[in-house]
Amino acid sequence: MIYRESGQFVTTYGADRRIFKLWQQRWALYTLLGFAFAVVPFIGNDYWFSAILIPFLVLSLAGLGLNLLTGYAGQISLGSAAFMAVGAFAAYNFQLRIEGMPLLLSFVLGGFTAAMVGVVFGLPSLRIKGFYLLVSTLAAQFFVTWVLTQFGWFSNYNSSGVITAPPLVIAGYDFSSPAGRYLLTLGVVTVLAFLTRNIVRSELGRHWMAVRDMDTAAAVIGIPILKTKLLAFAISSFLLGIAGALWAFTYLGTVEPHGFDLSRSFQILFIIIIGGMGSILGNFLGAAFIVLLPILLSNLSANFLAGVVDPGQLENLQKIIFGALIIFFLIKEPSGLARLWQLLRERARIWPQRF
Amino acid sequence: MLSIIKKPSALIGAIALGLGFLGGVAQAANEQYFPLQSYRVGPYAAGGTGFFGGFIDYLQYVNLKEGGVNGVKFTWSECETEYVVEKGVECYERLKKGLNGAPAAATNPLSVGIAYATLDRSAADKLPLITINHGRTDSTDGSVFPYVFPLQLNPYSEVSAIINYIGDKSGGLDKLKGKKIVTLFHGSPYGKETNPILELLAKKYGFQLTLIEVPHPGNEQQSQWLNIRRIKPDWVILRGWGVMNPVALKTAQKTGFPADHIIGNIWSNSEEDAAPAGAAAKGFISITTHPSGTNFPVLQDIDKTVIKAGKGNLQDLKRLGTVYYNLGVVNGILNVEAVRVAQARFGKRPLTGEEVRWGFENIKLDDAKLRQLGAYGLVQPLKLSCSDHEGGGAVRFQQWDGKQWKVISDWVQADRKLLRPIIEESSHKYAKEKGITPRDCSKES
Amino acid sequence: MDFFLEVLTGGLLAGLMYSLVAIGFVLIYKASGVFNFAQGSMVLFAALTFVSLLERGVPFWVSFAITLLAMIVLAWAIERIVLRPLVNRPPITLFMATLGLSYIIEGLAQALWGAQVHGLDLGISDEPLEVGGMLLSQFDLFAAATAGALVLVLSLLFNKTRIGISLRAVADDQLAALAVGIKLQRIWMVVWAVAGFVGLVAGLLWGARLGVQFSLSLVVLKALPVLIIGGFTSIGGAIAGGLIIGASEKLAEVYLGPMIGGGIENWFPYVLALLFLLVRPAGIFGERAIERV
Amino acid sequence: MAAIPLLELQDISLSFKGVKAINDISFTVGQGEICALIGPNGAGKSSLLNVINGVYQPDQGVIGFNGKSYRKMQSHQAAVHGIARTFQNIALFKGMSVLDNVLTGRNLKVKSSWIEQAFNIGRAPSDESTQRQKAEEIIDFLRINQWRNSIVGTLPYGLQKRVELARALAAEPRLLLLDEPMAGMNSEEKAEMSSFILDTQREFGTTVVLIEHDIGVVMDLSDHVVVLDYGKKVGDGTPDEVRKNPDVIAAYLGTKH
Repeated sequence: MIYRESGQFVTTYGADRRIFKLWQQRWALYTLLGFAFAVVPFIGNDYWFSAILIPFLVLSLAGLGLNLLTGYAGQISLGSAAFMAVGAFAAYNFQLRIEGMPLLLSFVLGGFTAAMVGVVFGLPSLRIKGFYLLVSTLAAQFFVTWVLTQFGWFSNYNSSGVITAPPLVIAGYDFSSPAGRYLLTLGVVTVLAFLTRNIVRSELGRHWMAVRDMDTAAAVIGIPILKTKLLAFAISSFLLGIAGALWAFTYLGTVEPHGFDLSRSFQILFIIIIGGMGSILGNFLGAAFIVLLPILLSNLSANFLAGVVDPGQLENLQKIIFGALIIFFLIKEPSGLARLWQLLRERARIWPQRF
Repeated sequence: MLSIIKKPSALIGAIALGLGFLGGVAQAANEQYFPLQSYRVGPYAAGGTGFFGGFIDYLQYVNLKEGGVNGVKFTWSECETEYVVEKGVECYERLKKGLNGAPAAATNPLSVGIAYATLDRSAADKLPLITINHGRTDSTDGSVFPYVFPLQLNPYSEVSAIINYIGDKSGGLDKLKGKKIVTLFHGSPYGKETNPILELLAKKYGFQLTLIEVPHPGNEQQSQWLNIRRIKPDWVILRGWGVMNPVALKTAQKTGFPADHIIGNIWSNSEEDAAPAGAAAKGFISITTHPSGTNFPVLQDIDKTVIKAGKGNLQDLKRLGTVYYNLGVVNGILNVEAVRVAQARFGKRPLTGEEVRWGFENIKLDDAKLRQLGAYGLVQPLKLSCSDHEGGGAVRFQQWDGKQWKVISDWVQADRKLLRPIIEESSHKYAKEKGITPRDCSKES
Repeated sequence: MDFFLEVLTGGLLAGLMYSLVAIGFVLIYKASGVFNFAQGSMVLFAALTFVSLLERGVPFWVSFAITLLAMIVLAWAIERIVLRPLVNRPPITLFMATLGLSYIIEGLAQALWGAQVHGLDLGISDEPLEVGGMLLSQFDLFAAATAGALVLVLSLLFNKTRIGISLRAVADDQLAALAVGIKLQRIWMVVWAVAGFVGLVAGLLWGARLGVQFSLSLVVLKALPVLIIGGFTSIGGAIAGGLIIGASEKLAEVYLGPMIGGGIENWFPYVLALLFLLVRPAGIFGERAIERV
Repeated sequence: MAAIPLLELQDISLSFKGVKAINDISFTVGQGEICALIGPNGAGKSSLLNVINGVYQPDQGVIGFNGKSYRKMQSHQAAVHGIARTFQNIALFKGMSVLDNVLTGRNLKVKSSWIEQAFNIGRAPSDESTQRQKAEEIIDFLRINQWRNSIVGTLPYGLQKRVELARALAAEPRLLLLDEPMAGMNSEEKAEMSSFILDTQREFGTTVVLIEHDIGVVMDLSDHVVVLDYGKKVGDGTPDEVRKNPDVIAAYLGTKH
């Protein structure tokens, strides 16, 4: 038995609400976090920070944002990238136009701006439902990129229409090295993930799920539908906005509005489908999957299949694999990797017995 | 459903194998390495296969013909980006360290998005970023962007040269007064980039300019061309991208606008832009920094030493001499010359990125040198410096005869003096945002 | 005024091109309740297969037949592998499955035929016609006629044939249709195959307009607002929606564009569709279901 | 029969696309009584419940509740006034656990804001414990403890009906509307459900309006019966009165259900 549960009883409702009721699980989480904060910065190299860990963290956060809206509140959206763009461009402008604006505050303000835009495009959700709502989010997707390209003010009249990360300095510490950018991203994502976890397990989270599962019944028991939906849009867009700012500032450094196009929205949707809708952990698993699979395939081919398989065909293959996996998960395990992980853990609890 | 995780050890093994090859073993190889962020699939695959095919063939050619530069052979490896920014970044980070001890010379992504995303990294890693014929206009100012090289032609020079050509056709720049010119541009930062310059030129020469946007991807242009028909312009400048180009030509035909009064820019000038429009493309004019075809000694030599020997990179040999292939060859020539120049100063050995950067800044290709390279007429005379990372700023004009491009002009020079202050204004703004102190170019040797 | 009419006609004709893609959607939605995002990829797949065969020297009609066969095989595979295991799942799941499907089809198309850009000449000249001072495109007129013929054929298929009648029964009430012994799976396969055929026709016409290349699959984005305005379940609605979207987006681009900065064709149809929805939440031709609790 | 009316319907009419579903119905329900709505299928019983708690808005008529009159009721407003209900086809939140479903029933009693909950500060921790305690009481009351953490969608039908009742009770309603709470149950389960309803009325003083087809159960359970047929009221009174009403016999009982 890997887990020993005997002797651990919950005695208060507060303790019963914990995500990890066993001390082993809590301990594992703290160890993981400690490792990520204190050890990884010293053992990682540029490649790991810049090409794997930072995009993984940022995409996890974006997945988290969309998951609130789609996985918890049941409102499907194809406009995630637009809200990321709003966050990125807003954070850039706050940083640029207000002298001495602290970096973290500009992230938060970027998030708030995205939240406001999210609420505007969420307003139609009261009257229209399901696929029809796609129209609203797609309108957001196309309209936001159009505005950001059309009006030079947003990119400070840059001739190439791009925005560039400001110096990443917080309280005198420079975070612009790869390890620094990683730590900054990790810190922001960790804090937001904890807050989000609190929200989904609180009253608001229950409202979202109620609206998702049956909105008529939710209205009947007194849940204010519009407020609940709009809060879902707002908080989801807030997280996406911060993810966008991180994407621009800590990951790429320079971005154009085109970097937040429809295919990015799809990518984020795939993260939550593969990772697991209505799960916090799922976003991290899904993002890891979507970041690692292409790298894995391309490395394997570069090292073993070089000259055997045309690299172009390999990319086609990868596309097919992605599509097939999405369908596979939808058919076999709609709750995604998060559910598989849970099953694995339950096996570990009773191991070596089978049941 | 648990079956996919039944063998966790196998999965972990696969991951370790997949990710394990990141470091690379250091050996003292006498080779210079080019990391290639190529793209051979996806929407822009046609451009990628041509460009990287030409680039690789030229490197191979130098290896076979001369045994590399001063005995230092070239080596390269490809990493597929699919024109996707994150993949480009991942490839950059994976390949920047060099290969088996051979240091990386420069990166050549041929993608605006990837170039932007690796711009900061290039400076931090001291690895030149070559954005031939494209990229940030203000990176022309090498004092602010020491590691970025928009070689030959930046976007501003493009339009300036086109206007000069139109002036030429009209019998002098003073004859431009009162002419009507429409610019049809792709609805993206790239498409909009040159609008202020066009406006400036319109004011200067007194022609009537109308800017019309085509939203991405541009597969529907009915309203734009009806508008053009109403304006009845003398010339249409097409600043297109991808599918927008053939659709523009087809719609022009549909609305009765003659193709030989449409001038395509640098991303509207390939076979892939004209051919899908079929007969509608006949007569279409575009700029190019290099003629297509194989009528140059260097290309014939590549055909002989590399391709005929079965060592070519192209799968489809028909693409030899196409616009993208030749661009790849030109790009190869410029990269190799930079290495050659740098070796002359730093020694006949594999060079670091920083040393190659110096080489780029000191490239000087005059007619004699170009003849020696077998590239006279293919590459324009080019002289780079610390403050000028573009160098040339000239284009030739070509016309589509229904099957291929025919060059119809000599080199037409952009008005670079006019553009320089605007470029500097932009680069200084960037320097201020980023807290960069520009280099003092008078002190560079 | 002439100019206005010209833009209007151009828009209406372009709108019919959107309708062509939208009709494929409607068929599938009607029969299986699936919002098929992969319709665009099917258009790409069909056009790419057709043009690649043509370039290898296969005669026009033979290529057409082979491509149609390929679309039928594709439909069969989709029904077997994707739809059948997902019976009775929420519509949103099915929608996401079609997203995955679109990836598979795009990857497959390019793996089979490569990523080159192909020109496609259907032999229809596109010299403009002057009619009363107005410019008309021969090609667009041909495309409009094709769309009309297609609608005619489809309505004959649905109203006169056995399979059509069972299809309407399925669209009306799946359970009742099952109860009277209609084989749901067969109906689905037929419908996806017919949608594949519509995709092929749309692919040829769009391919001739744009060249056959990857961005063909993006026409799906033009078809979405058409569907929203027309309603998901009505072929007539798809035509009307196409006309409305085509005309209004062209007029907006020409008359509204210069005021706010041009290039608005990407989002304008969506905003228009959104406004429509706020007034009529189920589209013009769709009927709003009464929620029973 | 209790004297003070809690619910008073006056001349309610409702139509769908021109078809009258409810035609000019009026009746009152007294404080603390159990009132049964009966009538054949399509008589308009569910529609009437939907009007009372604002799922449908009537074309005409006035709803009086707790001494106040409303021309139209919104469902949220109805919940705020203390009207809770269950549904004919079970409208639980299928993806959530039993406990979470019951907790949603208490949503109007939650005092802390979502920001407090996100940071787990201010009123949030004590609030959550209070709600949890109340929810547990209801869970005990309806004896569904052992399924507390099960996902509702996985439970059998009969249990789901009970969970739905629990969710409605968690709101501490003044008026409880039950739409066929015993549909599809065997006699043992029906007896159990009946006793829950009676206990609810006795213990919490809740007024109940329910729809039920099993006449035996109705007669045993209710203080007051209203009979509908084709959208019209055909009978109104105590079970005994209704049983003897010739119109009712003709319209409903006469068909020997």
